[in-house]
Amino acid sequence: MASDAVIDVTARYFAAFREQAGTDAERVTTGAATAGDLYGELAERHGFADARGRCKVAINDELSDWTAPLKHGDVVLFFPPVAGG
Amino acid sequence: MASDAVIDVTARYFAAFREQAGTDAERVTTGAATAGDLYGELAERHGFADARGRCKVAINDELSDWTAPLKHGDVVLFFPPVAGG
Amino acid sequence: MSFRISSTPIDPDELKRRLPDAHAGACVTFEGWVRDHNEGDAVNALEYEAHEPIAVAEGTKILAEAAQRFDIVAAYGEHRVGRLEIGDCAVWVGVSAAHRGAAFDACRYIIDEIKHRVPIWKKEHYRGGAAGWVNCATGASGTRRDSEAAETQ
Amino acid sequence: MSFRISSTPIDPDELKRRLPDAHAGACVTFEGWVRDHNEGDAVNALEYEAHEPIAVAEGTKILAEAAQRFDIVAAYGEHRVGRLEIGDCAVWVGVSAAHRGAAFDACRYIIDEIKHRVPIWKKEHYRGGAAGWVNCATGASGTRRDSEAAETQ
Repeated sequence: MASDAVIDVTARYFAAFREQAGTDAERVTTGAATAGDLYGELAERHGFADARGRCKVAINDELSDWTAPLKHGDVVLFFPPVAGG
Repeated sequence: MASDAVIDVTARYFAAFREQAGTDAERVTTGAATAGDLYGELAERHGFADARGRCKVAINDELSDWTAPLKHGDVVLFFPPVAGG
Repeated sequence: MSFRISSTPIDPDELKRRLPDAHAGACVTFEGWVRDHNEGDAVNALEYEAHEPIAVAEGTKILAEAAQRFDIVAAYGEHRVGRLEIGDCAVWVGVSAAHRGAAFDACRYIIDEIKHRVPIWKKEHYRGGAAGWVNCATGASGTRRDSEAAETQ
Repeated sequence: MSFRISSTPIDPDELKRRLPDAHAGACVTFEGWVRDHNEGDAVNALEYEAHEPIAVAEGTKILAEAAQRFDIVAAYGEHRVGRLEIGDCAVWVGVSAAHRGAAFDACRYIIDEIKHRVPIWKKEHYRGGAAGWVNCATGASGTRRDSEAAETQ
């Protein structure tokens, strides 16, 4: 079944997430079906405290949303709350 | 009676008023009791078409209003509608 | 916090250098430029005239009002007089503040009030050779331009 | 109409020179400066980080939205990354338009949207030596700064 598929993706972390994860990118083998599921998994692993609603996700350098399905080989970028200006 | 007093004042004209009056200043002998009365007199003489409500008056280099009383020797500045910027 | 009338070109850089402050996180500037049209008429050039003592006093009063109404750090303004060509800067307003909301609001307040209250007049020279004082009911002479909406910007 | 991320100092004059146009009668610029405090904390310096490809794409989209919503002639934006000291320019936005209302509204729209949507992050370095990412719930590490109100300006 597709929902049980295990894929390899690259997770990239920025700003506070990078510091909390201790790395700017890592290879992840996951059963997560969506970007949001993957965030849940990684937030638990690295102690990310920010709610998904305040953060953003991009897949392969395009802004995406948390319900977007993941496929093998995707590069998933996790953006903590922005603070430009 | 004070209201019948005749005084000498200097009227100064700016921008459109100057061009319509053909001079930037003139000596006026008048029975006008207020700046507004004087404007009425001079508007008729020079054909100023602007309503008082759109114009401004200054007496002796201070912005004033149309009900201000005039006294002998005052310099009365007539400002057509402003258009800075 | 001062307002000037200038018969030489406005120097926005020199003016902007008066605004910085360690407490200021936002800077908003406004420039009014002579544009090539006004309400459908092709404009070649403009001539500005001011009554300098009252213009400076009224402009300075407007800056003080802005400082009282909005939480700003500094504000300056300058208006040009004389003959200006297309693209020339007719008026400059700059405001610094801790936060951007106050800087935007104060800058807009200042230019709006300048346009309505400061004794400055604008004569437009049109492409066909005619000329007219903006906002004035000029009666017999010149082009009639009686609209409150006639503004450079 | 373009949005840039820069690792070298922003040059407001160079950017402003892109705005003039014979149809433009108004120019509004916004600059965000590093100020010495944020919500009561004394700030020494800031560090900005961006994801450049998405920051440029999102910033350019915001400029295009502004051009659609407001009657403007031109709009540009630039955001600095790297370490900045008090007084340094972190972000610049400039808009030209025929009339001032559209120039003010568009400039404000652009900076508001940049602050909420463009992937840029700000780490504040406080006088005491601590540091923290603005707006982030940083959990165990660093200073907790969880307020939506924390902004440079």
